[in-house]
Amino acid sequence: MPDLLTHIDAIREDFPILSKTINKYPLVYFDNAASTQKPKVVIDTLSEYYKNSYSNIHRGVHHLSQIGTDLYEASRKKIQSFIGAKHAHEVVFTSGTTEAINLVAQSFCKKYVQKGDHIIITELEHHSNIVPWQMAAEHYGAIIKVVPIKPDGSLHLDVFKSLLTNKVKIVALNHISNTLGVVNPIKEIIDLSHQKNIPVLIDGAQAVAHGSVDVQDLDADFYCFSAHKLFGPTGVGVLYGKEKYLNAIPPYKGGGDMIKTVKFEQTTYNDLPFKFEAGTPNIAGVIAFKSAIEYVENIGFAFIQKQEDLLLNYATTALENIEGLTIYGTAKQKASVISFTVKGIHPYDLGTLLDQQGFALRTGKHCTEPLLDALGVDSTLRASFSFYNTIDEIDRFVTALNKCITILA
Amino acid sequence: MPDLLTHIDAIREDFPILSKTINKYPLVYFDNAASTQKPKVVIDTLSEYYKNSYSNIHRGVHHLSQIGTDLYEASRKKIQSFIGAKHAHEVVFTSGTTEAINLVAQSFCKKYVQKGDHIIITELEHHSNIVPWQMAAEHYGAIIKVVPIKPDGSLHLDVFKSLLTNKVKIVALNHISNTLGVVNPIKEIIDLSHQKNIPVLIDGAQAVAHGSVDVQDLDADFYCFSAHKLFGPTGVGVLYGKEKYLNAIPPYKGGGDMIKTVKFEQTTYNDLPFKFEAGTPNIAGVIAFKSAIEYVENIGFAFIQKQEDLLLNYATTALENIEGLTIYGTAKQKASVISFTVKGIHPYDLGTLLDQQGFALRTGKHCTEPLLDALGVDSTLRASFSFYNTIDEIDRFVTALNKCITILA
Amino acid sequence: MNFTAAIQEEIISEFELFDDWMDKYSYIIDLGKEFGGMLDREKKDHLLVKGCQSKVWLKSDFNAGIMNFKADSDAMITKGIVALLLKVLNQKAPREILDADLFFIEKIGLKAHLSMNRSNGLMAMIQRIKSDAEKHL
Amino acid sequence: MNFTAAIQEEIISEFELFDDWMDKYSYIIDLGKEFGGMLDREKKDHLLVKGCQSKVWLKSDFNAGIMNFKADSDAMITKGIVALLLKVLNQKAPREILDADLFFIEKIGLKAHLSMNRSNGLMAMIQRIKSDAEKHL
Ligand SMILES: Cc1ncc(COP(=O)(O)O)c(C=O)c1O
Ligand SMILES: Cc1ncc(COP(=O)(O)O)c(C=O)c1O
Repeated sequence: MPDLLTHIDAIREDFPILSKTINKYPLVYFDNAASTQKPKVVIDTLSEYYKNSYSNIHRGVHHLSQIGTDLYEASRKKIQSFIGAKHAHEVVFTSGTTEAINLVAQSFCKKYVQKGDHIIITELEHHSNIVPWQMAAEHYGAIIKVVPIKPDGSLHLDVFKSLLTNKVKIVALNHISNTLGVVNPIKEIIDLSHQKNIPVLIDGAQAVAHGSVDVQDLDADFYCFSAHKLFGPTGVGVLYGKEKYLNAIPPYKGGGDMIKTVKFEQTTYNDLPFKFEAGTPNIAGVIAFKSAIEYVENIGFAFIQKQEDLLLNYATTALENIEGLTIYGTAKQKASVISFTVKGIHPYDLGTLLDQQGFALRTGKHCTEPLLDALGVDSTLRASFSFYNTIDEIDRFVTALNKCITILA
Repeated sequence: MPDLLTHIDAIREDFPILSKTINKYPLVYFDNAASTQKPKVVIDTLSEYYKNSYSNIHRGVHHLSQIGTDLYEASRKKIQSFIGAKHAHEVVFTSGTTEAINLVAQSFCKKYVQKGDHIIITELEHHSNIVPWQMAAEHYGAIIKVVPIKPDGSLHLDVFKSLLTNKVKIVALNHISNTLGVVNPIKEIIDLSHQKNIPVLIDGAQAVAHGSVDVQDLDADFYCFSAHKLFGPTGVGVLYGKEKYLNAIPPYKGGGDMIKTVKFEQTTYNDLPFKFEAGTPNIAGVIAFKSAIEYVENIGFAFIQKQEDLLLNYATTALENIEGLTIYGTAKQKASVISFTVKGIHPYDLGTLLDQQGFALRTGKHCTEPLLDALGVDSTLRASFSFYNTIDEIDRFVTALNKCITILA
Repeated sequence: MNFTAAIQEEIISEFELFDDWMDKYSYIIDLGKEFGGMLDREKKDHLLVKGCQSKVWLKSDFNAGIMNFKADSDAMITKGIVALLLKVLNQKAPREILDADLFFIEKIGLKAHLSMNRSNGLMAMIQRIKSDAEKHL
Repeated sequence: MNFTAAIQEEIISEFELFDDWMDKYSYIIDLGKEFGGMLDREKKDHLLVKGCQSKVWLKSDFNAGIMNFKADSDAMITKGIVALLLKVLNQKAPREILDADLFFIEKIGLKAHLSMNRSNGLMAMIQRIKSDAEKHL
């Protein structure tokens, strides 16, 4: 596949960090599920904006403020088209997926959830899609119901169906599991929920970098993701919400920009999306996020998926050949994430030694403690690939891993 | 003052944007109260971090993650020393002042405020220090009491004292008014409140760029500010809180990093400061904020205050000479902010024409609608200076303003 | 060329006389000063156009197939812009208003200087004029 | 030179034999493998040291003026590091433990490679050893 490889070399040059060395070894960055690296164009957009056009936005008549507002709103429009939202004002900027989910957990529950109501989540969830619901459930007296997984990491849809009673007020689950890479049948889950008029929040943190998402086609009621996992800057996230829900639920934070008029007696809130964007937003971050999405669009999801599938399959086969190695999450639909352990060796030891040789991967619970409890494992190693990773990196990884196992065994 | 002037020229070179032109006129940036410009060192820190060392932090064993964590935590320590906090873990990173105030309004009220309790704010507050309290008051059934201002923009301390009953659970006010520049006697207000064991939140958004703040000396219970008003990046803010209060109040957002263990039955929260930092933070922004503070420390508040006082006094005298011009906020203690109107002319018209000549200043209500109502004015122009502004800019501004008045009269 | 297009061409050629933006603004301000506006008691809150930093009141009425607009603003530049807009769109049939392509905004440079963001409300005024017209199709 | 300093110098000279980090780690791993550790039933939850990614149990006891530590970890590298720390700090008087300046950490390069952040818990272990000692001053 010389074509693909040449292309990858060119792509890797767009990411300055990929040519760095760690402990004298070339960096092999396999921690993409935690956060992705940034192409030069994103970094440059940030710098250029601060150098040439920075100011606060929205409220200023002056030139810089208007440029900034236009750029900021252009980012919103870009995201609208990226996820196929009907309206730009259904795109709310937050500081990340975590804040987006907290916003919905607090505001939706305040409006719709009463004592004894149910909230459905799954065993696969990231802490950011568990704890906000626990906090809201505690406050409003709701009960959290959990959809368990099968041994291969896929969801027990039968149990889901049986949990879907008319006590349920909202269903919240991830699109792709950050720990196992398993892709959930969210369209089916949304359909089933909508048959009972129950809205669904999708935690798309892991999904948006791997394939195109169409929130209207999915008919998702809320869809959340973070810029930093999509080649964009830190401190930016998106809450997509259907207009009818965003209009219905109360604001989450109060402050500048989210109001129409403020009186001590009575304050009226602003229209969407501003109602949910209190205070000075992460202006530069939001503006640079647009460059990240444009970069991804240029690469194209067709290429991205082909490359990631290649890496996933190649790595899976190679790792399965290692004695004592267990891969967690073997469902058919998988993104390029591999969680594994090696018998008798603590993942922390492997991670530490691999780090010495330049391999950045994650060890631990990956913010999914209940999932690891369900799998009956204390901690795993997780290698997660992006389109800029290569077969050669995987080869070197497998060699290094074997060496570490020998040292530790 | 040739010395001071040479120094300013050198300083201005640190800020790339200050040499830009707007509509063929040199940019004169007088919108520093809305947001400050960024020195090159801050922009470079951002780029360099993304280019050389980026990854997610806190949970990784790998090298990049450890570097990032160290840099992130070094920022926290820098802020600790910058504001004189006793412990680094009393410094919580947020997305801005607005989020910091919302955090306290929600979490403090959840713990301490009951139906019929009072919350004291002032007529001088920014919407970000009004609306969060209104939202929390509504939720918990509390009553908001407002300290009025005198005609010069200073607070009616007698009224404050009379409002300070034992129904009051918290006092929240700004250190410096963003609209008038008036410096509030916060030390006295904190003392009076503490005599009745009432904690005080200070909205320091406007204060931190103008002079050194020592939260222990002030004995503030909470102190909030934003990086973007202190020459740092957007999307970063700080909540300082006394350990005892931060330990006592519940977390605001749930998610990754803010927990110790997550079980579906029972989740235990992490220690300070992580308990309040759910999800991936604005890693690059926080790291670059340290560069901003170091830059300010190098310039030194002695110089900054001297320069800003010079600009404020010079501009005040020059503007007072313009017929029909009224300055709002004439209290003795003032930061370098001037709000004014010109008789018979709408501020929007003046702002628009001034913008045509390269002057960036703000018109409108400055997110302080109740204050403008109290002053009996619909909107003002606001010029706000930073240490990089010059006497020459003010001269040109006054000339341009006179020209605009002639056109509009 | 239809009627609204003709008026727009006229406006464009008037603006071509100015090479300096201050002159264009002086001209807009003069238009504002000359524009009739509304009586104070006519300036009802429900007539306010949202999204403008200055106050803009816009009142419409429909008579004999024709839309009739009255407007005012507390800011002179805004008032001048309203005057320009109404030069083109006042006293027209609803269909004509809805179909009008307001190319003069770009041509005279208003678009670059008064971008679509919330502070000036140019877009909001146009939308209000068009949505008022739509009710009488 | 006091006693803890002498042990540290010894450790430093052992590490000087290795020029490659993998060798240093192999050595630490060997230390871990050789280290006695604790019986499973001794590994009580309340003995866990917070802030380590791997589990570390640390039990102390005070007898005849001397602190006695037992420790274990489920990760071998962590166990090796605990072994190193206890080489220096075990069987000492509380005062000596509290006063110990652990310069070997920097010298053998552990500090750069095991920085003070939450993932490895080196700091947490030291703090726990010192705070246990402090109780018996
Ligand atoms: C006094 C005051 N408080 C709060 C804020 C809100 O700060 P931010 O928008 O950065 O959250 C500002 C700035 O707009 C301010 O000037
Ligand atoms: C599935 C999933 N949900 C939520 C999150 C939280 O995202 P963030 O930390 O950017 O708020 C993550 C990433 O850590 C994730 O992988």
